[in-house]
Formats: sequence, structure tokens, C-alpha cells
Amino acid sequence: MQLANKKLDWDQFLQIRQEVINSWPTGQEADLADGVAYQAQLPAKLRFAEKLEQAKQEGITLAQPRAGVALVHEHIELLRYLVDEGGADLLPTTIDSYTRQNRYNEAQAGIEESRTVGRSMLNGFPAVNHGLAACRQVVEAMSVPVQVRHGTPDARLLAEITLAGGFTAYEGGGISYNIPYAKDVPLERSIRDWQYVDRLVGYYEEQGISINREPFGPLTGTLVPPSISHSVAIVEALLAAEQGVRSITVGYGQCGNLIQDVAAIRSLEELAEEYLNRFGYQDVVLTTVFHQWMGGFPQDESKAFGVISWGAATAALAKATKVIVKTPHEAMGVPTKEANAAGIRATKQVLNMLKDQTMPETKELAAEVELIKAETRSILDRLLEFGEGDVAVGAVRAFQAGIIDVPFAPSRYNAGKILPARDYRGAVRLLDFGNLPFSEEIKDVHREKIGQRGKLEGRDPSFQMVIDDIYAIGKGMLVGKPR
Amino acid sequence: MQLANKKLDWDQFLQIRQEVINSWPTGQEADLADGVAYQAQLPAKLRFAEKLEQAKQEGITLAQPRAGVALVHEHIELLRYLVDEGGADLLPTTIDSYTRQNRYNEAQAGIEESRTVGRSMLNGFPAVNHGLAACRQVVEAMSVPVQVRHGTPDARLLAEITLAGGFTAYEGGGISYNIPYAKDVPLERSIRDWQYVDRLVGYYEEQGISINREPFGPLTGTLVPPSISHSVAIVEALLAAEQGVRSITVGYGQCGNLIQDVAAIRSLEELAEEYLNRFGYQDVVLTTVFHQWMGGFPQDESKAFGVISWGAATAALAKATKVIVKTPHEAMGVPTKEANAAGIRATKQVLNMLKDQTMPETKELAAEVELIKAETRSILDRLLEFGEGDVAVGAVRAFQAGIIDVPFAPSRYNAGKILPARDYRGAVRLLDFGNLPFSEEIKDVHREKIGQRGKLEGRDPSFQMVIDDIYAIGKGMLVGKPR
Amino acid sequence: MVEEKKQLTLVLGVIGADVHAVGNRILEYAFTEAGFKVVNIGVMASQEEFINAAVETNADAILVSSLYGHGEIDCRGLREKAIEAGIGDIKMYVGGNLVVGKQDWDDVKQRFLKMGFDRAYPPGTMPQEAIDDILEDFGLKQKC
Amino acid sequence: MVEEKKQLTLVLGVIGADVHAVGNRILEYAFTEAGFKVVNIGVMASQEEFINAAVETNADAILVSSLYGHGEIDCRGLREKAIEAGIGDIKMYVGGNLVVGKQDWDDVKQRFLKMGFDRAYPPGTMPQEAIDDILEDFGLKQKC
Repeated sequence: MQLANKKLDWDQFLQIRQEVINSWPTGQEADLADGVAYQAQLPAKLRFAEKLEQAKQEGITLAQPRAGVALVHEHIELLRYLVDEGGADLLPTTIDSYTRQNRYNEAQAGIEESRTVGRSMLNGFPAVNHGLAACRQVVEAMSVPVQVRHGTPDARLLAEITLAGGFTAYEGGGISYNIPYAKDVPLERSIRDWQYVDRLVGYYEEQGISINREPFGPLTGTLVPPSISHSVAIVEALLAAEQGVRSITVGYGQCGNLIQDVAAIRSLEELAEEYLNRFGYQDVVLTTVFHQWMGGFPQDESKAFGVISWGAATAALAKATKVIVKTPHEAMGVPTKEANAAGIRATKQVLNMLKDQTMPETKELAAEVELIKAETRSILDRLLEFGEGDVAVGAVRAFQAGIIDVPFAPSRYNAGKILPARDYRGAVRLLDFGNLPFSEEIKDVHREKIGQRGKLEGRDPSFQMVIDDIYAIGKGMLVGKPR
Repeated sequence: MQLANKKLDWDQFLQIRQEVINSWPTGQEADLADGVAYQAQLPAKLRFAEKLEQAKQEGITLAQPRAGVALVHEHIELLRYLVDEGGADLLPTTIDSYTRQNRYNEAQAGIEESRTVGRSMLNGFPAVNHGLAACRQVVEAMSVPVQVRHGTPDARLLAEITLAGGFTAYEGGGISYNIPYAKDVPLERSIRDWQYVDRLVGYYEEQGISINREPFGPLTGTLVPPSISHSVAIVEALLAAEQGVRSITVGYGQCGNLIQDVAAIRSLEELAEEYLNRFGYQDVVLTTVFHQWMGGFPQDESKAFGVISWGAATAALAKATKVIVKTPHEAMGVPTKEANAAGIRATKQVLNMLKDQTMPETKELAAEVELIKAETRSILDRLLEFGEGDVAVGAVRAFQAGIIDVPFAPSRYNAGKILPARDYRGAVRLLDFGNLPFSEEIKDVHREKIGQRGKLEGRDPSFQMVIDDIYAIGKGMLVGKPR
Repeated sequence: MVEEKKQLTLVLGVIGADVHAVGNRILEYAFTEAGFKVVNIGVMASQEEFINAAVETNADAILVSSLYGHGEIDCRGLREKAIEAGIGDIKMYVGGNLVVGKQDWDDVKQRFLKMGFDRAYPPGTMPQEAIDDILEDFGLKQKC
Repeated sequence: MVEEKKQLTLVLGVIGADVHAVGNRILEYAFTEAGFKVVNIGVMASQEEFINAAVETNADAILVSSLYGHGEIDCRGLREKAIEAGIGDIKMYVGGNLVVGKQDWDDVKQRFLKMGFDRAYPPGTMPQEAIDDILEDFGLKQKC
């Protein structure tokens, strides 16, 4: 079967489905009719899509942490704590890294060992291994909606179990959960596997159950220029919409420069609307998510609070629909529940203080919005050319050709030729354009801005500048300075 | 002798000086020539005025905590900790409340009891009681400049001792350290006493020792409209300049709305320059200070970090020369040294991340700058009329007439007729103008903006709205909502 | 609301060298709204001013605020002064940032109860809590 | 710089199901700049891949990164596999966010040393520290 951005035929879907649910014992527990019936009786307060749509109408920003541990009871306790003590508006269930690679045997070993040693040996909740009943136990114990957050190139079985299990939102996409999360998975395969997930969500939607879908915005989380992540988000939004998804949240990871970050959220929403309309997907409810700083964090907790709060402030001023919250333990890895709740409280304090404020229009902001739009359109339009109008085919070919290129990605299906660096204001620009189809006009803007920084620092732009930028926040700066 | 904004005659100064230094035993230790000689040999790294001027040129924002305890050794340890563990760029020595009221006997009892119980029973460092040698011990133990911060209506003796003692900056003024800090002290007296302090600083300046002076910006720290605190700051800057002060830092306390706060710092610097020039004080080096949120704080430390970080972000975007830092213990009163250092670290993280960014010009920002300028000019010009051109006389008469009026001030020499409240964006406006000499045009702006809020909240503007605003931040909001 | 039959008179003030006027203004408003007769002696009030005001107005209770950390020094001996003045039985309430630094609240509370206060309130207490307590202490209302 | 006579060969990789590629890229750059021959097997590397690469390239040391918290499970048995492959004496270094949650670093370090690693590094270690240690361990440079 040829890859194409075309709604999966239902019979074909059901045929694939047999393989999927037979790939691990708990798969059998997932039944479509039963899943729909279960979802239908969930109270409104647990519906992710509704809560997002309401927040968008009210112009407020919701706070959502990341969290997941190996065992069911501990996971429930953790999530409840984040609502009760942190004030989380939306909940996650972060899936462990073995499950993300479909290594359910290793996940099982991690579960057993966690039971033995009395602490979580997994960095997330192994939902597939725990199965349907455990998922429902989690969802029912909550007072706010719960989303599955992971990083899984083949997330079909996970989707079957968690959606039938009552989760009302599902993160990921065929590009955003492959290129930054895998080394060897062909894009064609992951896009196809995510078409399956989207078709499943589309099926629930046809039955009146709206499941929110969220392409993973930050990608590698390290110096990703907005137009790169926007292009991926929009491609995945189009792919999802074709399969019948109706609630889509497009995302972006904080770069750190206020103007660029606000411009990124604005341009992301406008561009996604534009492309969804262009391809005739008129009935999608589009919302946005802003990820607090995804790069290295300061070890010191007070400094981490500074980074977290600045992310919250930017999210509020940009009027993102939700913000993904970091914790003061970020530099140390998976946080305690106390640290996680502390990050949410700091975030919500800032969100509340700024909820009546927006970033006013300025010349600089308008210019940045236009630059991001021009770059993103360059990429997407060339991608569509490559795909002869088909966005799925175009995505595969564009990655082959380096027309889209994600910095620092582990995947061998990513060209890895571009090199980002900050300009003197801290905005992320490009030092090396690789094969990005940017006009000379656009390239000159980048060259000039990075050139200005080089001049100020008295050095020629180089990979050392990039390394300095990567370490910068941990050392308390945004722009990495020469040593 | 009539009050007038006129440089104090030196002989007259020396005559008053005898009374001052004889008012408490340690006063005798202060000798002018010895003070100048001591100051002259201090290294450049301890000179406050120089460090501020350099920061202004570099366009960066310095972080300064508040801190002071009863005993000398503990005070030195505390200040060192704030530099070593907090990264403070500038240091304070906060003076205890008894000393601020010249109650040196009670301060002495506090010192003794602190020694007995082994913890500070005073909320600051009683510099007068400790005397000259102790002050020098403090200053010499530091690697950054130290300022005296207090709240003393009659701060003449404190100034004599601390300046001869090596402190290189001195906060306060005849209005800003009277109206918010005293109940019964006539303005005429406090202005006169501060003319003495400024004359003393002017004397050091004549001998080549620049001492920084900082009128206290936030006043009562609670819903003070920018034009009120600007008027006070500019009057005190003019009074100081006349006595020969050459390094002046004008201040403002965060209101919480980004646009208003950035506009306040910009307009403050521009207006102060304008009035200093108008009266012929051309050689003043003017810098600005932004005070993080001075109102009620959340009890929760994570939330407090949010408030602190947002203050730091605003200071950086406004490009204030320095920011006065709060601590996560703010709601609990005087902080531990650990909490104090934590507040500085969070602040410096944000300052560093934002040091290359500024708030770009926008229509809203320009309008806010113009509004603050128009209001401040209305007040100052009427004040000057009242004083027949003399700013000292004008200040006394303007307070009598309510032409300047500080909300929530304890002083009976303050009219106490105006009532501030937030508008729907969180900016501080006026609900009741008292006798402020604002044009109808200006008043209409306030009425309209508060009116919009009333409409949104479905209630008429009233004192309850003001109370809600005062409690708001503690509850995680900026604008107080109806219960 | 206080019942019709008796309007309680409260002496309200900020003790010592403390000039925090905002909370004082709010307390005056809140207690007045709640139906009490409030005698507000304002900020920087000495122990003598509290006692004299209570004697002169035949007050039912003294409400002491302290926000600046010197409360422990400033409040000591207030009960003794009330006894000397012949109003030893008057109810006394205290609240605010009563001590220097972050200390265990239970310790702080015990210290102030030992000084002769009937109740002590930590930072962040809402006026309604004190209002309810006073009504309860005078048998005018059950606390919910 | 490493002295001329011997260029050390290092096998570098991110173990297990971990896909963190940024640090791996920086380490490759930093170790290469410092004069080592770097065999970078990239992210998601299995224990077998580390051992095979070390055998094939006759490497002097194995450098294991783990950023995602599963390091404790992933690293167990690596020393035994090296012994089986006949390179039991090879130096082994490990660093990153090695465990789930904030744990006492000394405990964590001891756990990894017991597993057979020669050195273990906490989060936030700069590449230069490991470079200096390696040079010292091979007698190529005194640590300053």
C-alpha cells in the first residue's frame, strides 16, 4: 500500500487492528464498542477537548505537568497530589521509555523490580503492561482530564488500550514522535502507524467522543527554530484532520526570547488555521500549547524557579491555551511529587497574575511573526511540491532531502545538516541552513543577526557558539558567552 | 529659619551638626575629615555610585537584597552569605525599626536580648548603637558596595555615623521616609533634616567622595499610582541635587502590570532628567531602581518564587539599573539567610536570561508613558505654584492641600483622600482622586478603565474592590475578584 | 452580624515602632462592617495608648497588630499594664508577623498566650476568622 | 591535549532506550577536540553494541551516558559482558541522570562503582572533568 494522506479505509483499519491488539496480551482487553461506551459515560470535567476549548474562549492558560511512575497505586497518588497540592488544571500520564520502544518485556521487568525495591525503576507509567482496567482506575480517580504523553514511534497498541481506558487526550505524531525519539524507524512507517492512531481517534469522534490530539511541539527541545517545529506541527495537524480528528493542539517549545516566543505562538495558530482551511478541514478546534524551557536547567532549585516562572510569564503573555510545566528538579532528572507540585504552583501564580495581560502588538513582534510565517511557508510549500500535493508523501521526501531538518535529532532519517545558534537578543537563528528552502532574503536576516552577536563577542560564529548556547541556561544565561 | 530649597550654609550645618552628634554617645565617633579620609582609601569595588553608573552604561540590571540583623558578627556573616550563595551585586544594611524612630535605648535593649537568646530580636542592624568601628568592620568585610536602607524620618545621626563608617550609598528622603514611616512628624521638619543629610553627602562629594542617594520609591508599597511616587522621587531628587548630591537613584515599586511598570521606569527616568535640567542640576548621574512586589505575598514559597521572578523579569525588560529583591519567606516576615539568597538566585537567573532583551515600543506603552508624565507634571507644576517656585515649600503645602496624596500612609500630614484600585488589566488607577490636580481628561481615563473592570465583575467600584486588590497576590491573582 | 442587644467595642492598633498602615485600615473596615464599634488608635501605638483607649471607651477587647518582627518585645507586659489599670479581665488578641524570621508558629503562639493574650494569629489570617472568634468568645455566635 | 605517542580510543554512546542526542553530540565534539579518537555509537545503544564496538576498535575505554533514569537497569551486567568478551580490564565511565528521581549522589555513585564502572558522574558535569580524569587514569596528565 502506498503512503498517502488519505483517510484509512475502515475494513483495512480493522485488519491492521487484529495484528495490533494481538501484539501483547493486554491488547485483547481493548474493545472499540466498549471503549466508546466507557468514554461516553465519563463526566464533562474529565473531557480534555472541552476544557481546552473553554480555556481558549476565556483567553486563559491552563497548567499541565509531566508525571508518571511504574505502579498503578503510586501513579494515582502522584497525579492526585499534583492537582491537590499543585493545582494542575490538566493531568498527564507520562509513559516509560521501554513502552515507548514497544519493549514490553523490559517494562514488565521494571514493574516487578519497582515492586521489589519499593521505588519506581521506570521513568513513566507502563500503560500497555498494566492494561485497560488499570487505565480506567487512573482516570476515574481524577477530578481533571488526563492525557497520554510519551514519545512512541509505534503508539497503536498504547492508543487502543489508553483510549478504551478512558484517557481523553493523546500526544504525539508520526514525525514528532519519531525523529526526536528513535534512531532507526523509517518515517514512512511511523507516519503510517500514526495514521492508524488518528483514524482510531477519528472513529471515537464519529461516535461523539472527542479525543484531543497534540503533535509534540518541542521536538528535540534544543535550539529548534520555530519554523521547523511549526512545519512539523502543521503537517501532523493535516494528517490528523484527514483521519477525522477534530480537537488539535499545536505546540511550541520556549526558545527564551520573549518576542520570538510570543511571535511563535501567534504564527503557529494562524498558520495552522490557514493550512487546515486550505485543505478543507474547517471543523477542527485548534488550540496551542507552550512548553516551558526544554533545554538544560540550572542545578540550583531557586534558579530553576526563575526559569520556570519566566516560561509561565511568556505562556501567559502569548496567550497559549496551555503550558507544560517544568520542575525545580529538572536538572536532576525525574522529579519528586513535591518538586513537581512546586513547579505547578510557581507557574500558576504567574499565570494568574498575568491572565488579564497580553503582549501588545509591536513592530518587532510583527516582523518576527512575518519571518516565521515566511520560513514555515517556504518549507511547507516545497514539501507539498515534493509530495505532489500529498502532505504525507511530501513529509517523507522533504526529510530525505533535508527540506525539513531537526537539529540534534537521533534519527538517521533526519538530515542533521542545519546548525542553530542564538542571536544577540537570545532568539534562535540558523548558522547553517543545510538544505532548508529559505530565500536569500530570509537567510540574510539570520546571517545579519548572528553576525551582530559574533561582533559583540569578538568571535566568528561556529559550533563552539552552539555548545555555549546549549550550556547557557544551566549557567544562568540565555546566550552562551565565550569562555 | 524659613524652609527653602537652598544649599545649607556650611557654618549653619556645622552648628546643627554639634547637636546631632551629641544626641547619642556614638555620635562623637563621627569626624568629617576622618570620614573622608576613610572613604578615600576604600577600593573601587566598594563604591556604590561607580557600580551603578557602570551598570547603566552596560544596560544591565543589578540585584540587591534587603538584610540586617542585630549583632555585628551575624550581620557580616549574613551579608557575605548573600554575595557568596545568592550572588548579590549590591548589598544593603537594613536598619532596625527602633533606630528608625531614634529610639536608641530600645535598640540597645534589643541588642542585649539578641545576645542573650542567641537570635536576632531586632528586624535590622542598629548602626547608631554599634557605632563607627562596627560599620567599618562591616564594609571592609565585603566584596561589593553596601548601602544603608532604613525608613528614618530624622536620619542625620545615622548618616554621620554610617558615612564616616564607609557605607557608600544612603536610602531615604524627607518625604519618602516620613509619610510612609511616621505618624506625627511634620513634613517641614523631615525635609529640613534630610537637607542636612544631603548637605553631608554633598560635602563628601565636594571632597571627591561620591555617595549614592536613593529616594525611597515604593512609599507605602500598596497600590501607589506611578505619578504619586514619581512626584515624590523627583521632589527629593531636586532637594538632594541642591545640596550637592551627584549620584541619585530614583525608584518605583512594581504594580504588576507589565506595560504600566515598564512605562513607569521609562517615564521616571525621563521626568527626573527633565526636572533636574529645568532647575539647572546638569551634572547629576541618574539611575533607576525597581522594587519587586511590595504588597502582600503568597505564604507558599513556590508561589512566592513566581512573584519574585515576575518582578525580576519586569525589571530586566524595563532596564532598571537595579532591582530590590524579595524572598520566598516574604509572607512570614524577616527571612532566613537561605531564603534571602534563594530570592536573589531566582532573580539573577531571570535577569541574566533577559539581559539582552528589552520591551519594544508599542502604542499602549507610549500611551501609558504619556499618561504618567501628564499626571506627574500636573502634580509637580501645581506643587511649584504652591511653593512660589520653591520645591521644598511647595512640597509641604502640596501635602497640606492633598495635591500629593499617598494611599495608606500612616502620617497625619498626608491627606489620605485618594483611593486606588486596579483596572481590568491589573494597572493601578484611581477610584477617588481626592484633591489631586488632574485634568478631567486624565480623570476620564481612570474612570473608564476602572469602569470597564466593574462591568466585567458586575459590581460598582468601591472600597471592597480595593480590599480585594490588596489581598489578591496572596491569593495568587493580581486583580482582586469579588468573593 | 453582631446581635442587636450589645455592640462590642474593640480597641485596634499597631503596636510599637511599627508603621504598617494598610492592614490596620482593612481591619478597621472589616470589623466595622461586621457590626463592632472600632476605636482605632492607628500605627505606632504604645502599650499605654492601648490601655488608656480601652479604659476611656470601656472597651470589650484589645486587638494588637504587629507586622515588623518586634512584636515579642513590644507586647511583653501589656497584660500586666491592663491589670494595673483595673481592666485585667479584658480580652486581648494579637496577630501579624510577630517575630523576627520564620519560626515554628506553635512555639510563637504559646509565647504570646503565656504573655496573657487570649488568642494569637499567624501571618495571612483573614479578618473573618478573628471576627468569628470574637463573637464566639463573647457568646454571641457559634463558630460554624 | 593528549601526548603525541598514544591517541586513546573511546567508545561513546547513550545506553538503553534513551534517545537524548544533544549531550552525545557535544561529548563527541569535546572528546575529539581534546585529541581522543571517538567511536560514537550514538543513542539507543545496547550493551552488546558497546562491547562489540570496543572489541572491534581495540578501544581503551567505554563511555556510557544515560539521561532518562533507566541507567540503573540498563547498565547492570556491562562489566560481566566485557569480561566474557575478553576485554574485562577496559576502563568504563558512566554519567548523566542515572536514576529515577532525586537521590543522594553518593549512594548512586557507589551503586555504579559496584557494578564495575571506574568512575561515575552526576548530572551537570562538564566534559572537561571527564577528559581530565581519563588523561589522569591513563597516566597521560596530572590533574591540576
